Amino acid sequence: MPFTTREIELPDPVTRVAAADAALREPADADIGEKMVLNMGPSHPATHGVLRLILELDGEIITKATPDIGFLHRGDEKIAENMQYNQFVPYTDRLDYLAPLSNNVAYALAVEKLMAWEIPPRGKAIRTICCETSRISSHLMGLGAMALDLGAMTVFLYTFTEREKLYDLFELLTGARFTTSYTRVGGQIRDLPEHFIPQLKKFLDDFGPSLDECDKLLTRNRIFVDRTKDIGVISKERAIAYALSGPNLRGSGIEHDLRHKHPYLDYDNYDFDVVIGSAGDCYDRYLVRIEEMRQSVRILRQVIDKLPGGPINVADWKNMTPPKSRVMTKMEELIHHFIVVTEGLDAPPGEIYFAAENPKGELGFYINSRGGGVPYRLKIRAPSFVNLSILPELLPGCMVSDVPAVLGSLDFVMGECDR
Amino acid sequence: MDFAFVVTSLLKIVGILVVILTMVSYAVYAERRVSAFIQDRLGPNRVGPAGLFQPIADMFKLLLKEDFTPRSANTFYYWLAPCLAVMPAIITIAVVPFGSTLFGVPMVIADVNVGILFVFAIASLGVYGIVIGGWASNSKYPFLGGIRSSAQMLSYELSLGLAVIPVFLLVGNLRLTSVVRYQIEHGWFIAPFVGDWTNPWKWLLAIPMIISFLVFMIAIFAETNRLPFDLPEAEQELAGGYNIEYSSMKFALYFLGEYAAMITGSAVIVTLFLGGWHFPGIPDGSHGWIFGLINIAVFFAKVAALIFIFMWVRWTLPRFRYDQLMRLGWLFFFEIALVNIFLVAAILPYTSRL
Amino acid sequence: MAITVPRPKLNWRERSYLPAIVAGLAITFKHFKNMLLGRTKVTMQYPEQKWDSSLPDHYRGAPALVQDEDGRVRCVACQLCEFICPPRAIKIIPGEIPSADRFAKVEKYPEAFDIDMIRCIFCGMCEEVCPEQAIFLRKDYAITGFTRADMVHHKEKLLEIGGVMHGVVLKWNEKK
Amino acid sequence: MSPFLFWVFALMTLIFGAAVVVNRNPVASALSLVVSFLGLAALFMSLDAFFVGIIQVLVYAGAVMVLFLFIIMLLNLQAEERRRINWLAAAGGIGVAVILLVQICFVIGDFQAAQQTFPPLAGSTDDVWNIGALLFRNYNLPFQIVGVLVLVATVGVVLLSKREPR
Amino acid sequence: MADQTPSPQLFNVQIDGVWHQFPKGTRVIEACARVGVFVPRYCYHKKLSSPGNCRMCLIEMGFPRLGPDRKPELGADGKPIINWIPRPQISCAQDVSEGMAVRTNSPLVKECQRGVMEFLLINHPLDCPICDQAGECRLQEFSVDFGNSKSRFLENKVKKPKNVVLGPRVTLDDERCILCSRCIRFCQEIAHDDVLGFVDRGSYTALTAHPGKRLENNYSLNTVDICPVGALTSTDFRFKMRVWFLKETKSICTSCATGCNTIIGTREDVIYRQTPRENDHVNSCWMCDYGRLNFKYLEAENRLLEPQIRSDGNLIAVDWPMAIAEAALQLKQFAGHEIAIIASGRMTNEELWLTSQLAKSLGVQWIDIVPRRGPGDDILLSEDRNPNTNGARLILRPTSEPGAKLTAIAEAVKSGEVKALMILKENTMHLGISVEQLARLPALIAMNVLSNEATEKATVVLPACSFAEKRGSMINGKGRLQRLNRAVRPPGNARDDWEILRDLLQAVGGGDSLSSVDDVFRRISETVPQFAGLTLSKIGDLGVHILQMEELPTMRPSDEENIEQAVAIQARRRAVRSH
Repeated sequence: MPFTTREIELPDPVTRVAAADAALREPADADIGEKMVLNMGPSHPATHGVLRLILELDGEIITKATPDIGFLHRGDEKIAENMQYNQFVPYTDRLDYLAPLSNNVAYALAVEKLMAWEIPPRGKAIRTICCETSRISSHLMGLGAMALDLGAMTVFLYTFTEREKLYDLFELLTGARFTTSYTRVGGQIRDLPEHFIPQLKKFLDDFGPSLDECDKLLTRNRIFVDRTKDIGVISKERAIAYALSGPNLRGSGIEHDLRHKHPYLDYDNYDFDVVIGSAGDCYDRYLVRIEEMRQSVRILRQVIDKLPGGPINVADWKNMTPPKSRVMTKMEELIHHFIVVTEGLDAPPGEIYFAAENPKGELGFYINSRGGGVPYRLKIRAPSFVNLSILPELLPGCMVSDVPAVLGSLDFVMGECDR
Repeated sequence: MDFAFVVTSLLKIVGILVVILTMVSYAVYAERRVSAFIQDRLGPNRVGPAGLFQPIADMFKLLLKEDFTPRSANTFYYWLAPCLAVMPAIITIAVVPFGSTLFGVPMVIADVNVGILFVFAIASLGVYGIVIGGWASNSKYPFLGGIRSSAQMLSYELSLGLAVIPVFLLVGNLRLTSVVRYQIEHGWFIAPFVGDWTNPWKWLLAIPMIISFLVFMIAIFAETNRLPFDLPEAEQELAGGYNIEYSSMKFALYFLGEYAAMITGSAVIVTLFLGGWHFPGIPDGSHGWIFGLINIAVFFAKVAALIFIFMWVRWTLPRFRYDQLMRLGWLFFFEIALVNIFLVAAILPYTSRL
Repeated sequence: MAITVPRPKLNWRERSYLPAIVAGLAITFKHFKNMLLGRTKVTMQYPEQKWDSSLPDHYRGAPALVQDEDGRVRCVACQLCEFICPPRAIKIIPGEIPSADRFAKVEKYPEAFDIDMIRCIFCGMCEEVCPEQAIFLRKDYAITGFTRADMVHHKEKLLEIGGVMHGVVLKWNEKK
Repeated sequence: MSPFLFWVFALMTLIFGAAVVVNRNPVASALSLVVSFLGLAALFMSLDAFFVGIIQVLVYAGAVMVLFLFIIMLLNLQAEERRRINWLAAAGGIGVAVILLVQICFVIGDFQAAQQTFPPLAGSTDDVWNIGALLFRNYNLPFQIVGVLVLVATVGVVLLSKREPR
Repeated sequence: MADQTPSPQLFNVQIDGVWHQFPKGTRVIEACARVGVFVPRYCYHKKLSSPGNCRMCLIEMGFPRLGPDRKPELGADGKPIINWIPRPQISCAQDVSEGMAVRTNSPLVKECQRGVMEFLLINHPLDCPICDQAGECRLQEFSVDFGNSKSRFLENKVKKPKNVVLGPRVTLDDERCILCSRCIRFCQEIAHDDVLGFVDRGSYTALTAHPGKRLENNYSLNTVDICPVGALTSTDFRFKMRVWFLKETKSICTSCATGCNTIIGTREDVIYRQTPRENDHVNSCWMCDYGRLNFKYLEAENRLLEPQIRSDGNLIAVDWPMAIAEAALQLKQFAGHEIAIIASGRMTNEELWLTSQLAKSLGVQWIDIVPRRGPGDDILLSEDRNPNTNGARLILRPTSEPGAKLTAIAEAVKSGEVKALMILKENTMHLGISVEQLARLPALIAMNVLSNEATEKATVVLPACSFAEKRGSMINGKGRLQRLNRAVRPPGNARDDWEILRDLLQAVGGGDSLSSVDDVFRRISETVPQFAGLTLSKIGDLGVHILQMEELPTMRPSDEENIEQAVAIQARRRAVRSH
């Protein structure tokens, strides 16, 4: 295909904003008199943070939905351009703040791809544990929040209790429950603590029954089924067209999982199934999440069984801070520590994109490096942002009461969407 | 007018008001504790022993909060609505017999001959509080809540009315004291065969009576806006519905109204189906004032048990959708209640045989 | 391998709502009962009970300056932590140790060392980059204050939180 | 029933009845009507007609007016604009009303029964039972016919209001 | 390339496999630098002689293999075959020669660099956390770029004196010294004050001042600049701020007419240090201590922060519009001959131009600048301590030499002929106008950075900016137009001088459409012929020579000569030693 440049006419920002504003105000139909515009959010219990939906209602039926985002915009991508690669790790905690560990891992893997590093097997196994535990934690939250949105608050508390147990594990591993900041480019801040594996095993053993309890409260409950079945149906084609990812894509019956399609870490060594749905409605997305948790448990058990020994970090002493004991006593190490801290990584120029299968979907980092310790441009492909893009198509035709169900089943996090 | 009658009536009114208001505030506390226990939490346990002073703290908190009236609200109706929400719920209790007799005085404030109709009539006024509140707030979420509430209450009032007809077919009287007296003689309406074990017709009668009980109870759930029927305030959809724009004591009145409605609803259920103040083996107040007190205690114990069920259900189930709720009310409960009446009517002629 | 999740079809009994409601009520009642009998222990009664004993050694609580066994404030104001701190919460004013001081050979010390705990995100990078083992994140999580100024931990406060750290390398002792 | 309470409820009924007409805001009108109904119910009860009174509250105040409100709110009716009063028409209206009132006074003055005091009802009378007996014994056929008519009307309304499927 | 250089002789040199041409006399290390190959070095400094004692710049060197015919043998690819010298050579003390081949990244070179680095570090103290050089330390940089990352050294390090006070402004840490001798050579060759030297032998060699001498010449801080490690530190800058926090602003020194090019290191509106910036037309790589430390007054106690006007005998702080309006009102009360303006040679061209416009619109004849002189030296420090005397000459166009009218102005003030006096960035005490006389003036408008006797008696006080807080241009004593850049924001309500003057000008009814200092410069370039065709941004970092004056002072020997002399001396010494 010959490469041709196409001229795109972009109106200046002022005109664009004015046009968007006018489009918001413009009556969509002639019979606007019968319709009511309902502003849902940015602070509304069902919008999981600060999503704003401008709903046009005909009675209780939605005729038009316009999502309005950006209430949690922090300019993370711009911030990244002004700090070293490792300094940005705490900022990744705050993307999908329900799965900070897997954000850390995805970011570290992205920068490592730029550095052309491969971390040792034990490091990979630890990262797999991070990813899967945070997947369980995120799905527990998603599941609980969806139930909460449909009025079943108790399920939310039950999943929260389980999540707390995971947070104890995270605390043991990273020293923090929520903002883990666990990985660094080329490894992680510390090896698995002594009691971590037994505690993880204990969690995995206890987790099944608890999950079954939630399952029993909801899955075959007709009230719940009525609220979710055939609500918010996303067809395969639309799911692909809107570039959905994660459980929302698989709920529509598309077998796409980056852990399978482009195995990173050592996911190809573990045996697990990609869970897909068939109808693409809220119910399917709910079922997929429950089953994915079971698959994560399966992966975790395998990781525990196969856990290799050895180092956890890349052995590049020019780019990694040396161990503290040597920094305190040896000249070369002290110098390298100083230079690595003040100048950051010696990253090569170039650009990379790396995506990981995060609980919410494909979390991608595009890094454009001009060399040195600071990225020239860092773009985050946030799954929640992309997943939410289908809302204007998905919501019309639903009732107001279906909005929480649909939003709950999409399981998004505004921290990531607005970043 | 008889002076003694006035005095005893006043005493009863004051007494029941104190009890009901205390129960309401402790129902809020109980709700929080029960929900907490169901959810593996502890609930309020800091204010006073086991958190028992929490309602007082809540009251002070709500009293001291800023009482905010939105500028666009219709002020008069905005202020009126919370009062309308509380009043009917409390007035209803006037005709409910909450005990047998104490020192020869019947433990019912007004034993009118159309007792149950009175209950329905006053309860049906309860919807005004919500509808007016939703309308007067001049805001979209309360408005949606108000509309939902008016439709929902109307729909379930039908089932409510139809569900009690079997009771009155049996009793032949709308007076609530007669209902209780009938149950003392013939067994509670959820088990109307007591005392007449050998009559299979009466056993058969139990089936429609239990259906009646269930329909009535579910309708009361709907009437009191309790989950799974709490659509007018649906936290996750309407973010609180009709009471969004209310704060401070006005919000507290709504809260009070909801719990008062729940208590009077339970009291009516107890009276209609669970034998009122009667408990097998405990004689009534004519055998001594101590038994009169015990009768009252039994009544409130039953009410408390029902309230627990209210809470238990609330913290277990998800919420219906608006159209599902309406369909359920009109296509399911309405029909069932109707069929149930015919069923009872068909069985009734045979019960007195044998 | 992909598995498609089965979508349960509700039978007529389940369509009458009752089984799920009854099962649900049973589950919630079980929890209620277990809480009532004190079998479930989830909540921690915070000020009386504390999680402290369960905190891992590397818990990332309040950042603090430590002294060593000799009583020397280990910080030499190299300002690496100030440099790396992602939210820019640390502010150091370095100074020279007067020659009469016991530790004059170390030459440099932090005249002022402020951590703005409103900005601090407890990421632990200061501890990670400190080349003197002087700043540690301690198991101190109850950080309160009435004003913004209260929430700035000055050197004295940081040293108070930090206390004495044993087992660190005493490299300055080799100095003349 | 003391005459005092009679006057209170009678005035309440009348004043709020007038308020229904005078009020510009449809919701206020509807609510005035509810209060008027309540006064009327109280008057019924003062005549020991508990059933009718209660039914007045239950059906009219509790159900019909809620429906009215529902409709008013759904249609989002705003307060009526103040119009210029057509004095001629107003005067005519008042004239007709006065003539009617005078007429009623004459008729009642001539009606013998109205001049006697009613004997008190027997305390044991159960008006529910009375009404039931009357309806189902004396007027059973008209009652059934009315029932069927109402049913037909309901079905008709449902049919008429059913929208064409889009 | 070749035709640009007048040098007739070009040598072909192969660097890392690529052939280049360099003029005769180019040092190998410079030749490598010119083609973008950096060779690490410690002792070598391009403005100093090359002792070749650090061994960091080791390279592999070779020459073409000569056949029997004394012609280079050609390999299969048609290129000469190189005979590599088996031992590595230092590249700093070697000039290029015909056919020379250099390898800077061969395994041998890398091994040598690693080895040298390791040796340099074995006795180096673990001082990075307290060392001011960290962040701009060659030792750190080369250790990471060329050295090992793991230490093999287990023994105890040699202890040497620390915190040695070499002079009033320089502190030495002998442990950190890597004995490169740059400082010693600087003192000998540039500052002509031979005070430093090495004592002891082997591992115990230490830098010290000669007995009874101190490093106290006016150029001592240059040794700190050229010290590749943290051995020599500025007592003033010591422990103040880490260099990686400093924002570097290119500017010029305004302490004398030389106008040395500088870098101002600031952090969050505080100046921490000034270092020289290389400009071979002005100051080479050096700068005097006097100018370098002359920035402390910016944070002085008596800094003027708020515009003030006199009301009921007291100065009260007001906002800017009010102060400007008051000043304009006072000026407009008097005729042009009743007003005198004392401007300053420390003002930028733009400010001077605005002052001249102000004088023109008020009809002022009494206008002059205050000359300021001090002892100069034959290295950098000029006798004229006003940085912009030449600018004042060009822009104010005084009929006589600057300062000639001052006595007359003073007399006029005393006699009461002058009723309104504007003092811009100067103190009148030097002119013989007493405080009492100032106090008697009905209008005294003082614009300054710090408060002084004049501002205390002023009727309007206008707080202005110092050299580091503003942008503008100046012409140095040799006629080079150079640019000041803003490094910090002015404190309080102090305002850019040109804005104050512009507002004042507009308030008395002149001056329009001047929205930036660039606009002012554009006006100057339209009116003053020497500025024609220039804009403020066109001046560039190194300045433009606009006056027909000799640039380098004749008294000063050029660096090249100096170096050649030093090289000759060293060669003689070596010759003596080798005997």
